Amino acid sequence: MTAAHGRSTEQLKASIPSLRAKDYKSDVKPVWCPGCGHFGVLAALTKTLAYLELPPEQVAVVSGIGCSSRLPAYLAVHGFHGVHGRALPLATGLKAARPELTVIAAGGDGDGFSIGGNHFLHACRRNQDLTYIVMDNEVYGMTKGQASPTTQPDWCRSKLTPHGTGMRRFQPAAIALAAGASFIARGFAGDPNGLTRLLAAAIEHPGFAFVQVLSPCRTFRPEQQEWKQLVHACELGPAHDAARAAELIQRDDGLGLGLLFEQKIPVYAAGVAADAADTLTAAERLAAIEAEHCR
Amino acid sequence: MTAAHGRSTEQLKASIPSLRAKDYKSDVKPVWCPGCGHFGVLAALTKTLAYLELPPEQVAVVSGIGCSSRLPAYLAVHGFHGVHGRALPLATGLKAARPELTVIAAGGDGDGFSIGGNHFLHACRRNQDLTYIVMDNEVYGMTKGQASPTTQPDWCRSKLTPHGTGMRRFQPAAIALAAGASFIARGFAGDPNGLTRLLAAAIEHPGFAFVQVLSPCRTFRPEQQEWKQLVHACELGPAHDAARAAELIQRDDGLGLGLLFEQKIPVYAAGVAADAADTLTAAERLAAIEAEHCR
Amino acid sequence: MSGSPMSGTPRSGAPTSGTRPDPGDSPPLTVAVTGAGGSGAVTAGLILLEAVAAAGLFGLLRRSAGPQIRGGESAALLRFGPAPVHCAGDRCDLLAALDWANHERFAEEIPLDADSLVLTDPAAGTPPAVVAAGDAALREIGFADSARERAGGRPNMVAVGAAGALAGLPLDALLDGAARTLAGKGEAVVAAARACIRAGFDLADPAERLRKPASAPAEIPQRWHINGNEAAGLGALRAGVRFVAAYPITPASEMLEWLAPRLERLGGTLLQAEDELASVNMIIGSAFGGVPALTATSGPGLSLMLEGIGLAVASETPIVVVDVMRGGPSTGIPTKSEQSDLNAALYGLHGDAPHLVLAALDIGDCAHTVAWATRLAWQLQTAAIVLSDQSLGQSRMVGEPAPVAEEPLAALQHPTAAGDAPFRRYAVTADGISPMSVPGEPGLAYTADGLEHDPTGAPSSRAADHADQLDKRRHKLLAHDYGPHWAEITEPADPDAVALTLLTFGACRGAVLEAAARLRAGGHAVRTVALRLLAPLRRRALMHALGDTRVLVVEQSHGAQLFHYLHAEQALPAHARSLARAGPLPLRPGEIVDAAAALIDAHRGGP
Amino acid sequence: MSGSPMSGTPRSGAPTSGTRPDPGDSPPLTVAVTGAGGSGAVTAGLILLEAVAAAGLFGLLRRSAGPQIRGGESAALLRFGPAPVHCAGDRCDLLAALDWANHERFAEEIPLDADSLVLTDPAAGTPPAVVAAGDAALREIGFADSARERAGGRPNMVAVGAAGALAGLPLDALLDGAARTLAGKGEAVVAAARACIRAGFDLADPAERLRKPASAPAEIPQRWHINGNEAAGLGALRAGVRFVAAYPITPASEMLEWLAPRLERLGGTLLQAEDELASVNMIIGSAFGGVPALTATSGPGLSLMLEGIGLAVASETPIVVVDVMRGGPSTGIPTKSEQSDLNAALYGLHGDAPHLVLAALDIGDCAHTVAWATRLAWQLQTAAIVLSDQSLGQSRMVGEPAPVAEEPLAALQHPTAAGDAPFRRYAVTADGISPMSVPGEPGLAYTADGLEHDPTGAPSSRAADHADQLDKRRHKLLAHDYGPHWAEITEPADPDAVALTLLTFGACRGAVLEAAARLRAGGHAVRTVALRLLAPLRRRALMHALGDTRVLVVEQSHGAQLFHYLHAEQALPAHARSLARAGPLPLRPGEIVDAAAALIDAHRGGP
Ligand SMILES: Cc1ncc(C[n+]2csc(CCOP(=O)(O)OP(=O)(O)O)c2C)c(N)n1
Ligand SMILES: Cc1ncc(C[n+]2csc(CCOP(=O)(O)OP(=O)(O)O)c2C)c(N)n1
Ligand code: SF4
Ligand code: SF4
Ligand SMILES: [Mg+2]
Ligand SMILES: [Mg+2]
Repeated sequence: MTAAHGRSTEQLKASIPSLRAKDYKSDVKPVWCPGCGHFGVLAALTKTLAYLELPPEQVAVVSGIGCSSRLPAYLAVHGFHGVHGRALPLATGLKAARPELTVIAAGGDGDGFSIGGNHFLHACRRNQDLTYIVMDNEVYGMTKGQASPTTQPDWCRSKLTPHGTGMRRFQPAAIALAAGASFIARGFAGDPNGLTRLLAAAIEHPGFAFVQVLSPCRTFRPEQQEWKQLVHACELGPAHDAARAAELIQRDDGLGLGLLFEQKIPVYAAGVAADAADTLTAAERLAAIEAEHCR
Repeated sequence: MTAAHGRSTEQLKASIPSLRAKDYKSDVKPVWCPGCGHFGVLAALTKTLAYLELPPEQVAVVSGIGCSSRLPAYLAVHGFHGVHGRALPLATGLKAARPELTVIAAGGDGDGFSIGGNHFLHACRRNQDLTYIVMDNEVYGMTKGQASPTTQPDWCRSKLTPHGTGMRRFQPAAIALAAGASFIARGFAGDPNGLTRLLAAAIEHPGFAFVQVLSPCRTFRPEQQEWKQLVHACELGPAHDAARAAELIQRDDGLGLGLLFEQKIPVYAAGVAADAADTLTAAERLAAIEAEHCR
Repeated sequence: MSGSPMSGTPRSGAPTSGTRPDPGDSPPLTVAVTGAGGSGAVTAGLILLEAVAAAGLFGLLRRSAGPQIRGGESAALLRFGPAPVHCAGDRCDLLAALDWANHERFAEEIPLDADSLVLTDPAAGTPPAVVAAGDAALREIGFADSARERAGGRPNMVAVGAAGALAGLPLDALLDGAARTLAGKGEAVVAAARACIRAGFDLADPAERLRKPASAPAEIPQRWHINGNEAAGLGALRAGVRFVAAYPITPASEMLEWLAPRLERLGGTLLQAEDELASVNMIIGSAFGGVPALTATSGPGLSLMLEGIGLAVASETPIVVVDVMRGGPSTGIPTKSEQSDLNAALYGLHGDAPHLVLAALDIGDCAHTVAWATRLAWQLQTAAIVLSDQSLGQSRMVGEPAPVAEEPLAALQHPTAAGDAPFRRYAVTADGISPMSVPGEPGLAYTADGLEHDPTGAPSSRAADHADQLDKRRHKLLAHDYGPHWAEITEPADPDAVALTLLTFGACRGAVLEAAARLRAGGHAVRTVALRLLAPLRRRALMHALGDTRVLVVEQSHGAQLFHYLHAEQALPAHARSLARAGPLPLRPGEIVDAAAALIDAHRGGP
Repeated sequence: MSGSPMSGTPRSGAPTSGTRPDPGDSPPLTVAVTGAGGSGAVTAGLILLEAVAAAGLFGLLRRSAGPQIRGGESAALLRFGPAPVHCAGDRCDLLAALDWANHERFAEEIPLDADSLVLTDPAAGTPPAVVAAGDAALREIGFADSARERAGGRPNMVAVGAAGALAGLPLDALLDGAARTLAGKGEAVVAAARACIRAGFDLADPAERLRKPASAPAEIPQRWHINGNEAAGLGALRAGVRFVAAYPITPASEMLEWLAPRLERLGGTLLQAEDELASVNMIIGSAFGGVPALTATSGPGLSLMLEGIGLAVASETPIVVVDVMRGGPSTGIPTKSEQSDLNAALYGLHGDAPHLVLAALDIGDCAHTVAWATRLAWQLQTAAIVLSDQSLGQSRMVGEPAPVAEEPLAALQHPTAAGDAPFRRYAVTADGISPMSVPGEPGLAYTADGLEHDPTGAPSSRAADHADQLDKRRHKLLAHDYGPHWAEITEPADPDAVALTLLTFGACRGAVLEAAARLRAGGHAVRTVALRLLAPLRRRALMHALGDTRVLVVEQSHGAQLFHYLHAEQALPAHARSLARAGPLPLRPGEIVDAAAALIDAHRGGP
């Protein structure tokens, strides 16, 4: 709306040669532990961006705080590494201000479901055209291994919860559905091709697309290396009826991969463009507003 | 644990004559508008407390901010009128510290589902033995009539959202279920007897009991006076299977009254009582902890 | 005072810190209308304010209500006169009580004395002890009876007529005021109201008039009819704000309600967020995208936003947060004014997080200060907190318009060349302002970060990077030339004779100006300094302005927050004194006069 | 220093503000061990610390790590000597580099000079330029080769032996340290480690020893092996805290991890909350229920808690919030120390919200200060914020135990009689402390409120109620007798000769004490004042302590927050000077000595 972002996507696409996945990577070296699942997400996302031929300057990836939330700095697109739990509001504000951008929010299960849980609910309801990737490792990696909302209630490897949390697990897909999300998928960091397909579908979905990515924490949840064996294609198939999806997702084992739910509903349009029939300039409109208070 | 609350409930019960509903009312005059639904909730709650013969000093009602959240001051039990959106954490801390008390959190749809949405999710998961009453009027009454999460997306009577929120409504029962609540009911402020029954069941339910009370805002949602005609007994009947309940609640019209879901699952016990076989005194235990660091 | 000197000559350009004359000599009059819920006291006040405007006068309308959410008793407190009115008076000249429901709740806000006149309707019961036992003269007028005689008549309109007559407002102006105020209610309502006003006007005893009837001037200069919340919104639009995310809260909500439809007309957006954590981060997102953004809140919301504001500071993302202050601490007194969020605004961010803090000096100045804050935030790539308060935000004035500043919204500091190296978004520069790109600009991608970072934005915990970025973020604020806007300064006739400076900020400036005028009239040469820019404090300029005068720091907080802040910055002489009082009652000019006079007396004969 | 004078005589009772002798004259030695992830540098440091203890010495072990989440390069920085060690030294005496992976990241933290000795393993590559180009003496020792010769041998254990030998630690102590540290790993590991330590010990050239081998004393007085986070937890338990709700955050998490199982043993509870908004409100709930409660966090979490802390202040509910500070602003530098949350802790609450702010003076003092804060919070029915920081929280000491204070947890101020009127929970009393009941007490129910209220707790927006409650909440803090704990004061041999006072708070006290000792040794009579109670500031006592000396205010923030705060309170003379530097590097005694000496020189010959 202000500033020098006036060029159209077409102009920009024409001006750049087709890019490869690595062109979406920055030179910053990830701080992640060797073997961390988040590497897989980074790889899948750069592939997705290349596949969709999105000009890097038209893409913004924003995040909170956590190992997973370090993602933006490793990409050669516009990025914002915000504060813990607030990736979605950042994304919402950016998208509302700059609807033409492809805006992706990313982070971890702690960031998104614990401290950020409220924004998750309301972003699902809002159905703004955003993609939200949660790299779920069922633990707080960055702070050295505490239970997250998706952790099993009897996992007692954290000294903070020596007997486990005793709390029911947070069911990301079920909550997203109940909150009104229009696209819900589950991917696996160890399945880059499948994940790339899901991410591409999520970005192309008009509306809020939530992708839960099972992304093992090598360091604090070594047992998650078994996910490789346990994940399976989703048996539900995308259920287009919310009530049916609700039932199926409730019975889901949490390891089924694929598109779990999709629905085409109106996308949230923040504000309403000024009346097209109204031919006033911006300055005239502002003057008219000023005049309301003058006499 | 400290202080002079050592008397047992039995002793206390014996020491007081049986109380009537009005004995649970304080002398503070409600600030509510004439005709506000919240009066009905206040009445039903005092009846419930009398019916359950709970000694007033064994009951604590805590709230956030909003018209509805003024409730505690109108009761003759222990109360805490906290800050906006934080009734549930207050309740959780109080109950964790004083498990023998009957702790009730109360507030509005804005308090509980907008700013307080995250605590709602996690309180449902935690299944601590609390009762949570949300007086849902689908509006922010206290701040003079803005849309709340439960407001219809096309309600455009607030100047803040002149075209409506454009957001899917927050479905309290569906979210509570997806989050793992073990007791979910819906009452109506205009049906004090039915509401009293539900509140009594909620308080007696071991675990987190969520009661959504349709409580019309006379001032900012005058059309809610029609609820009187529109509410109906819940057709679902309490579904004890979460998956089935999920489907039913998704199809629900939001005006069905009754117990929507109940499940007996282990109640959250904060901490674990010290080993019974361990006969150390508290001072000895502390000394042992001190000794860990001494050499 | 946003460039509108009381002389009445509209001045173009930005407000200056120059000299301003004393207000006119016909002192303003205070008229209060009170009544139970539904009695229409507030409508009566609005009509009277419109009548004041129609008569070519200036006015300020405050409101007060009891604890009921809706429909409880309320009071409209109008003060008006031939010169701009910027504060509540010391006393009430005329009270028209439609009834006496819970009137004692307003007793503190409506101080009556032997010169006060009270209109009471015998049909509405007898005045409460607090009124009856006082010295005020009581006059019975049958508002209800008179209204009943007219089809659709209402007692409050009779009261408008009677009070208007006694206050010296012309009948035509009152009728005009009713027509404007009630226009939306249909012709029949207007006609009935006008009939009642006429009747009330005739019921008033001309001998008891408190002012000679004013005759409306042939031509009335352009006036603003606005409250501080609307003015703040207007300032935001002027400065280019096109995205607002916010969560409702008293007394800031009206700013949002005013902005929502108007932003839309300008192609912008207002988004009602789920909470304040969301709203502040949403505006950071918008600003990162290059679209100026603002949020408005009050104390509790400000507390919740502090983490986000710190992120804006560290990531150098320009945002504007307007805090319409109310009584604190905690939920406090949501409907009443206080200036006690100053500390939180100045110091509330964890870590070393220099940022901008400004305060609007009056209702009209809300427009100027918010616009200036927005420009500064963008020029300096930082967070600006603008302090307003309930007394500005929810009071309505008829006054002089705030001029539109010449400066457009500052252009972003654009990188001169894209280069091939990674874009050095956080490069250290001479003025401390780093180049900033926005998404959409090829080759200039970077990751904004709240973690400490090197010049490219990559996280760094190196001491040198930390020092560089801390130095830079401080330096850019200190090195900026803020021009004359930092304060409004007024001088007495003989500036060299000044013995006392009244130093204040924000909304207390109105009462300070009036106190200064009275002190000057009493022969005391006093200076006033009202700070608009609180952080970074223009310490040198302030100390220069204070010279070697005695200083009385005037503010509305219990803890004397401004006084302590100025000491923290070593900007006050040791002999400076503090006049600090908490809300909810407005600080009145008389209190300031008394404190100032005592100080002058105490030091007569040398410091 | 929590009552443990460096003389070594264990003193019972609470710490006093009395005189303390200078530290012993054998200056402490700094030994660093560095290496890539998995090289075991930290384990080596822990073993050396245990050896220090076994030798009857005192030690302080700091750690540093690169940006990798896990498995990146890390450094163990041990300083030890015959007297308690309270801060990092100016330089490193001995560096044992297991390898040189990203060593340049530690260069600033491990200052080498011509007197430094560097042990390098030729098998691990050549030293980086930053080391090779310096003056430090390099000695090659084949850690890896030697380890390979022993079954299960590890190079870091060889380094322990060699470094220990050069640092003058007895072999027995080293072997004992390994046994203790590795006990959990099984006998084979211990045996292999001990073999390697012996080998390393023998590889070191006795001629190059930096200290004569210490001989372990026959009897070693009781020592604490503890870090500041653990000590804070212990203080909480001592004072009766039985409920903790918290959200993990670096560098506070270890306090929670320490507390969780131990609370349970005492019948208490730790609850991991969904966020900081929840945790602070949870502890308010617990305290309302009569159970002392605490939360711990760092800057970003403190920001989020401010609204809740304000609620505790307004509702007069006692809570304790420990802020383990890290580099700011925003997410800042989470793993490094800084004192820059002082402003937020003092001033961050909106409205006028007086509360307690304390700072722990060293690792052991974390126990004393947290316990004292808890008692004060309950005595005064308010919120206490305790400032610790990463340098205290995550550094491990072998030192003197903090004494257990005699005072038990203050009893609640109980109503004398229930009466029949509503319980006046917020009654105005002489000392400002209102009676407080807890649920379960018949007839004493009330509703705690963050809205302003009358003495019964019923919401009120009346000016008199607001003034009463504001006055009361301020008065109760100001009227309390805090005894001698408010600060630790040390005097030179001749207190009357003092020309300069080093004034500080919190963790900087260690470096200040050491600087003072050196200055005194150099013939400068300096006093030190380390503030433990920051708010309410004991202004009179402080000004008395400062006397008419020059003052240097020492702190670790970029903005000189303490310096400005003391000016805000008018507690500093105009000629006071500030030594303020941001993190992440620790403030070193040498810096303070330099600044102090410059100040003394500048003013030689009179102020
Ligand atoms: C307000 C705030 N609270 C707490 C923290 C500490 N913190 C940083 S990351 C994190 C959790 C990260 O977990 P998750 O989002 O699951 O990401 P992961 O590291 O597992 O990828 C926490 C609690 C913080 N930075 N800010
Ligand atoms: C942090 C904070 N933000 C905003 C507010 C303003 N506020 C007070 S009550 C309220 C909404 C109340 O709505 P609801 O909970 O639905 O209660 P109702 O009044 O409808 O019963 C809001 C936004 C506040 N007090 N604190
Ligand atoms: S701690 Fe876990 S989540 Fe974090 S980088 Fe390491 S493996 Fe990945
Ligand atoms: S505004 Fe609505 S919710 Fe509030 S008291 Fe009035 S009727 Fe009830
Ligand atoms: Mg995680
Ligand atoms: Mg509501």
